[in-house]
Amino acid sequence: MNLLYFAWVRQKIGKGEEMLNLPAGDVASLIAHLKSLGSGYEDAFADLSRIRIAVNQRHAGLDAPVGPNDEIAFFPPVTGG
Amino acid sequence: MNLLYFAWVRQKIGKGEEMLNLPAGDVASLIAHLKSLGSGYEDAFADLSRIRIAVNQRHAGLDAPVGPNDEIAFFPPVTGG
Amino acid sequence: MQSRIRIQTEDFDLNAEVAALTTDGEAGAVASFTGHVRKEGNLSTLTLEHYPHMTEAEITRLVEEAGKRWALTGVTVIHRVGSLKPGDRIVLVAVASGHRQAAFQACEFLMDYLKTHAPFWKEEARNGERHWVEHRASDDDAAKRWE
Amino acid sequence: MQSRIRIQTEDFDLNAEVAALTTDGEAGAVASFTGHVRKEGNLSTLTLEHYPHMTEAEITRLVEEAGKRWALTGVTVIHRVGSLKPGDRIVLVAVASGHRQAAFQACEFLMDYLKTHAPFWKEEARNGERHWVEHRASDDDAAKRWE
Repeated sequence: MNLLYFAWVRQKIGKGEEMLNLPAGDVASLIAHLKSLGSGYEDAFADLSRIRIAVNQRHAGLDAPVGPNDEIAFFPPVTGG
Repeated sequence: MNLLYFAWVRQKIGKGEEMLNLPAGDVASLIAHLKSLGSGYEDAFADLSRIRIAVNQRHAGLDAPVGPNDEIAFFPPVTGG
Repeated sequence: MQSRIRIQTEDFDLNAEVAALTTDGEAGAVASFTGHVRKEGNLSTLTLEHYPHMTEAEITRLVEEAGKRWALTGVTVIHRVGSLKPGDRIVLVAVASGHRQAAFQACEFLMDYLKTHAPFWKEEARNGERHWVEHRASDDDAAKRWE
Repeated sequence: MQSRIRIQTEDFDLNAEVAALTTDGEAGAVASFTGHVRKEGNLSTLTLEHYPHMTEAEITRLVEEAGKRWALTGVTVIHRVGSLKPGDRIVLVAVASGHRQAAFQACEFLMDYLKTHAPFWKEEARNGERHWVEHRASDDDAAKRWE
């Protein structure tokens, strides 16, 4: 799956994009896996109330299913406009 | 008193402005007097529900007092904007 | 609150008007409304008559009332008079505020009151015949929302 | 309904955008909103990051939703990204309709949903230090009015 990070999520993780080969699951299980990858991920996902999620460029929740061909993005609450 | 007429009120009366020497009264008595001045006035004031009034450049009603130094305007409901 | 009220025959420059409302840097939000002469098959000219002096006085009162109801940093009202063509702009109301809801509400309030209180009258020319536009009851209803 | 959605670094021309919405002559009413970078003592730069592709997709969905709720003839949304300075314009939402209330409401709806749904993030530079702007709960409340 293709993972994208924006704003301070990107800064904490230290990159804006990465490809990971992971079994299908949901967003929550994906985050649990990411948090095992290092302290930057742990820091980024420490407080999930501050994280917003998009799956295939649509807003999604922690229970959204994700599979190998999906694009999943993690970012803070938006501040445009 | 200085009288002003706008839009179709002006057209029916045939002029946009006139000075009249009249005793103090209210707008209703002024209109009653004007209707005696000719058929154009009678036509313009035939239906008072279609007439709006300003006294000294403020919207006013039929019961507003008017005196020799006042500017009184008669016009249709407004259609700007 | 800064305010600019202009009655003029010429068109206006939206970029310049919005820039003038934001040069002080206090306002993050500008809500604007422009009214345009519609292009209708047989409409050739729209002529706007007004009551000089009262127009400015009445709009000044409306702008002051808006300034009392909402926290605004600036208001600009420009209304054209004279002879307009289909597609021409008739009116601009632009309201600057630190908060977008205040800007939107004050802009809508001002348009509703302009339509019902400012002494302008529109005369249309269609197929060579002229007639005065009728006031719309829906405009009265819109203005009543703010009472 | 025509719609134009642009994400760009450069500024925009309000006169041209409003004219583009009214060339068909159907709309007598255009409600617009512009958001501006405030001039605050120590704010030097505002940088806007976004999520390419999703931004356009999300705004397209918001504009389609507005088109279902109100009778609109056109919508233009322009959002700038990259590095902006105090006083710069950030966003334009312009909505054309035959009825001014529809134009106002759709414009306000779109701004409220842009603020809560479109994937943009603002980073401020103040006194040489950069920090991400926090999302405001009042924006969530504003968007909830339309549910």
